[in-house]
Amino acid sequence: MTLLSVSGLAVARGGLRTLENLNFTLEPGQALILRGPNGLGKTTLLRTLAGLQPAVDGQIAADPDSTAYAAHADGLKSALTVTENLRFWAEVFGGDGIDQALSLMNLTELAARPAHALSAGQKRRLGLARLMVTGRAVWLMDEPTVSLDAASVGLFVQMVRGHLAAGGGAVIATHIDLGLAEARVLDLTPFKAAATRSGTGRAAGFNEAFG
Amino acid sequence: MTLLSVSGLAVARGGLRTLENLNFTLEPGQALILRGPNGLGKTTLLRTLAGLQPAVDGQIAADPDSTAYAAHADGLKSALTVTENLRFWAEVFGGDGIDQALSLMNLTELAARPAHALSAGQKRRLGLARLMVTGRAVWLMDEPTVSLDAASVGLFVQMVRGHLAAGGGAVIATHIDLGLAEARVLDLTPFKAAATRSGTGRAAGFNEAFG
Amino acid sequence: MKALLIRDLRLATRAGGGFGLALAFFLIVCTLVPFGVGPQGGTLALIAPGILWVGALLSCLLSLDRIFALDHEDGSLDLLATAPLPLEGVVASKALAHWLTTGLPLVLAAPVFGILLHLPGPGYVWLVLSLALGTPALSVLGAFGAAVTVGLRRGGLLLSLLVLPLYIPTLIFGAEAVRRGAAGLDPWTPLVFLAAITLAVLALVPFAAASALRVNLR
Amino acid sequence: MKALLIRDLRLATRAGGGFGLALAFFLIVCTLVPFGVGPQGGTLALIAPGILWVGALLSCLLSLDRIFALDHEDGSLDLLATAPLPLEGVVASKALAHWLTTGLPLVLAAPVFGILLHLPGPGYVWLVLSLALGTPALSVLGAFGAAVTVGLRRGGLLLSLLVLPLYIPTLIFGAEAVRRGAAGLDPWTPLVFLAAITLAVLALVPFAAASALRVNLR
Amino acid sequence: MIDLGKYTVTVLSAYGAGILLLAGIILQTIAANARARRALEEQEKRG
Amino acid sequence: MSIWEYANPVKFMRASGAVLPWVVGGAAICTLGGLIWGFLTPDDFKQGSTVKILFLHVPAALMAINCWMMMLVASLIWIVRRHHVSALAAKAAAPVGAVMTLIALITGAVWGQPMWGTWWEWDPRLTSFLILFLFYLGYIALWEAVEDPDSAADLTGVLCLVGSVFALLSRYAVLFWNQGLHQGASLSVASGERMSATYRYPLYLAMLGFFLLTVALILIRTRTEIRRRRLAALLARENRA
Ligand code: HEM
Ligand SMILES: Nc1ncnc2c1ncn2[C@@H]1O[C@H](COP(=O)(O)OP(=O)(O)OP(=O)(O)O)[C@@H](O)[C@H]1O
Ligand SMILES: Nc1ncnc2c1ncn2[C@@H]1O[C@H](COP(=O)(O)OP(=O)(O)OP(=O)(O)O)[C@@H](O)[C@H]1O
Ligand SMILES: [Mg+2]
Ligand SMILES: [Mg+2]
Repeated sequence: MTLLSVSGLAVARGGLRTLENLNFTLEPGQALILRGPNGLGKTTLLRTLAGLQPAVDGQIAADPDSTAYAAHADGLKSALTVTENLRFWAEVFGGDGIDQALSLMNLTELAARPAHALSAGQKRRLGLARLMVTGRAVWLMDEPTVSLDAASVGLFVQMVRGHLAAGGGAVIATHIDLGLAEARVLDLTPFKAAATRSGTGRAAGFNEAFG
Repeated sequence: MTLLSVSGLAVARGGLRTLENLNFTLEPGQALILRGPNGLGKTTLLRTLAGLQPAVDGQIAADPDSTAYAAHADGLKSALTVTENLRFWAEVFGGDGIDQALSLMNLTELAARPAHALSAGQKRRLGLARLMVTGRAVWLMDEPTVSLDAASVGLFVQMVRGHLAAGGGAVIATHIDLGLAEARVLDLTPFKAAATRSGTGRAAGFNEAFG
Repeated sequence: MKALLIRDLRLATRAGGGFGLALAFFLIVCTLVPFGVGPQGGTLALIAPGILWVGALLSCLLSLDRIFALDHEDGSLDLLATAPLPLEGVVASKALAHWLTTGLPLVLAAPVFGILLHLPGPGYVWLVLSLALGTPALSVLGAFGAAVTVGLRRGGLLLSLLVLPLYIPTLIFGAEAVRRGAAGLDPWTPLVFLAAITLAVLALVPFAAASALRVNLR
Repeated sequence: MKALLIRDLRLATRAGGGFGLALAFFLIVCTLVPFGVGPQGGTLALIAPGILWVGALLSCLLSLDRIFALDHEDGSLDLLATAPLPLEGVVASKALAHWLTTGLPLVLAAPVFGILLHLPGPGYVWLVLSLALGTPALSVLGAFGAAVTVGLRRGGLLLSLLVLPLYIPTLIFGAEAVRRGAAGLDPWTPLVFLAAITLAVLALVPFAAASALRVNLR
Repeated sequence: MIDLGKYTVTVLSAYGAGILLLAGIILQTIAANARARRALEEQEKRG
Repeated sequence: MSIWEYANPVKFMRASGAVLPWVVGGAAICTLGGLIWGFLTPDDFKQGSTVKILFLHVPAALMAINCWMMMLVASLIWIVRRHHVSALAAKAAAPVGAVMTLIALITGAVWGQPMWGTWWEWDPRLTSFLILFLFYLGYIALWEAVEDPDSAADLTGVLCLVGSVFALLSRYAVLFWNQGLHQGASLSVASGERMSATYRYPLYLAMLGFFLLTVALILIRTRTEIRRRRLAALLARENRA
């Protein structure tokens, strides 16, 4: 059973196509690492996969209730404590395993700390722990290791491995080397939207800006 | 002439000491890389050096008008274009060299784009280009390479080298390997504020929480 | 949805959450008006129903941008949109949280402010009743405005501009009911209209708000 | 400092910058009040000076949180604090930008709103004059309030709560001047007080605001 | 010139304001259109 | 060929370019003709020369409402069929409608001064016009504030729908409000039937003129918007490195 399968996908940002002709699938237990220079459209692709914006072209075949998205912003409420933040997302997604998520991301000691009193890396760890309590199969992660120190990156890799072992999948956009050797790497550079007549991008809508 | 010299410095965040007994100096042409696990107090230290918060103990000897700080947030106005953003900071700091900064950080093509239409990495490049137009000698940078791809990290290193060659100095908190071989690395872990009786931090003020 | 409601209520009562500030603003408007208008009891009594309603409306307005903007800034809104909750439910639960932390306190405290403005005796019942009937509509319409402006950088004033015209029917019937009640006339006709508007708003506007939210998350 | 002023004005006039929205809010307050109070010209004329001043004050208030909060959120405020500008200068230039984009349009447009509220004929001159004298104080006091609340998550309502009491003297003298002018009495005494308050505020409050800002940046 | 009687100011100011507003929107429309057309032509010429 | 073909921007530009000169010419002739003819009409026995304001006031008031109707229809078309041109037409109509509303308000206010002895009266009709003006302002401000053009079209479309319902609601609320306490300053001076031919024919001409003028303005503004969109698309293409 394929978790996610993409065919002929084109995505757009700000009215212009950024990536096109994307084809890939994600099987249970697989991780896919998206690479590509700044501004290529990784964030755009992940948002499209998460269902936050429509695809311009092509198909995304996935159970709409199977993806969990971790954006740049962690979606933490700074007035709530670490536990309260996690519990909220667990309840919304109907998942559980808060304690396990806390201990896996080494947050147990900070459990009662309000989120505004966390350092940048601690916040990020909490944002990643959120994925575990969603109970979703496909994790879509946009530069998850930003601000993490080496030890925390290790925790993160361990967490992803656990998820894969349990039959989940992960799509990770990142610029650094995670040390997740078994992951498939997809370099997005060849899929950059082709130029039409003059410029390099193609309009995505409004009759393709009149041809 | 020493750019920055720190002796017996202790810094605090949220009323608790995070680092103490710090001693180091920064000479012209030197770069200092701060390392340490998440939550150790790197951000706190940089903010203190920038003069945004007072030192709890010890001295910082530096010309107050010699430092430029680059925080996590880039201080960009999303409604203004790339050039307008840079020009503003150049005028405020009385520096110049906007065009040079743009071309060094590979932003020339994006010069007329409003900042909200930049990707994460492009924003960060603009935030770093800002340092160049301040004309300040000491650059204090908090995880400057977040979201940057490998090529952009190269640009950044080149920019720092140029600054050092011109007699400037740089203090960089980072978790990744920048490839700035000549930089001195300061691991902050040994300077973690010692635990007093029970907790892990020592209160910083109000008679040290009654001793 | 319950989790969302509970979280929003909890956030509102935490430090910096803004619970009670609507009330404080209401108090301030009711105090400022006598300073501006002059202290004559007669004039004040005449305008009290209107000022009380306008004050309630403005204080409701001032907290509207909290409904979605905070969640948008810290990214929770994106995450909520991918969560297994219908967006209409999100809107409804956020509007309810807004009403519980803003409208309800206003309803309960309004008689006190009525005294400040020399509201005539028979008006108090109708003041409370009309506010209780009308403020839910204010919260839901406000949620609609907040949904429309959520992506915009600091849409605060724009939000007011969009929402205030929508508040006019509610204001007219609400203030009219109090005025009639205070004058000893029959306040039921405007009250019935008020209730009808509120019901219609509660039934329909969340869908418009959810669709606006969907657009803004794109 | 000039650079800062120009940037703020430019930001205000860009899309989403909120220029003109204060005016729109003023218009809306002046329209809502008759809906609440009732359409009788006599009553309206009686309360017009007060309502006009309260309306100007509220619309000024609504845009206060833009003064520093936006800069704080995106980190520019930290950077400005380390820039070679005195923080007092930052405060002054931001207050000036706020006045130019909010207070000044209100002053110029106030007569039109006076018509809506049936302000009696002789009052118009004094309305414009008193607003011109009073609104700079509103902007500076607002900047102070914004500086005090800048670190707080969405301090909007708290800001109103802090600032409104500070506005009361200005409001009293301003509205009194218009009321006297409209009634054909001598408006100079309150006007002089108003001017004195504004001068004192302009001279002293920027320092208080700068020190509050310093604390909040820590 | 026609005699407008005691309402001269009223009628003239109404016509004045109305025509001024009309002229304003007309001129703004034409100017914006010309600006957009010129900019577009320039852009298309550049390729 | 269905009418929806004209929702294609290229076709629209061609078609609108062809009819525009005629519309503009007609608008110029009829508006100027109507206004001048109206200005030359004899004084009314009751209102004196102020009756001349009629020829500015009534056509503007009608167009103010018509523009909103047109925006409503265009928004619906956009929401249902997603034709960009209709969204842009709605955007183009808003400032025209707002100016028409403003003209009706100002001429009415100036007229009211001698007739009712007050610049402004909270009469139901005047009040609903003021509310309409507020809706126009909000609508325009929202178009200005949203950057992504398609999102802006969607959001303003929803606003237009909700706003229309509430504009209607307000109209009834206002009627209720001002008859409840106050003998509304009902001064519908000369209703259509009682109006003599002396005034009727120039009024008709002026109304036709204003209608054509509105159509011309909306067409031109829609063309402007289309060009802007195309320019933005071209620029974005060029900028995308
Ligand atoms: C600010 C003030 C005013 C506004 C917003 C306003 C609005 C309107 C509107 C919307 C109409 C068109 C209604 C229709 O044709 O069904 C209209 C028509 C008319 N108005 Fe006004 N009006 C104002 C003031 C006045 C004043 C002061 C007078 C004269 C004393 C006046 C006299 C008329 C007449 C004679 C008509 C056309 C006949 C009719 O439809 O009844 N209006 N006005
Ligand atoms: N509102 C906008 N209008 C026009 N272009 C935009 C807009 N927002 C983003 N872009 C452009 O879209 C492209 C894709 O952006 P995206 O954020 O997806 O890149 P990314 O691959 O995530 O880059 P990064 O590694 O820097 O995060 C970028 O070139 C960016 O400049
Ligand atoms: N408001 C606060 N109250 C109490 N403790 C706080 C507060 N803010 C931060 N802290 C704590 O202060 C410590 C230092 O934080 P700081 O942000 O300086 O860490 P850092 O070294 O920059 O970490 P990172 O690499 O994760 O960015 C952290 O342990 C953090 O949890
Ligand atoms: Mg990205
Ligand atoms: Mg840090």
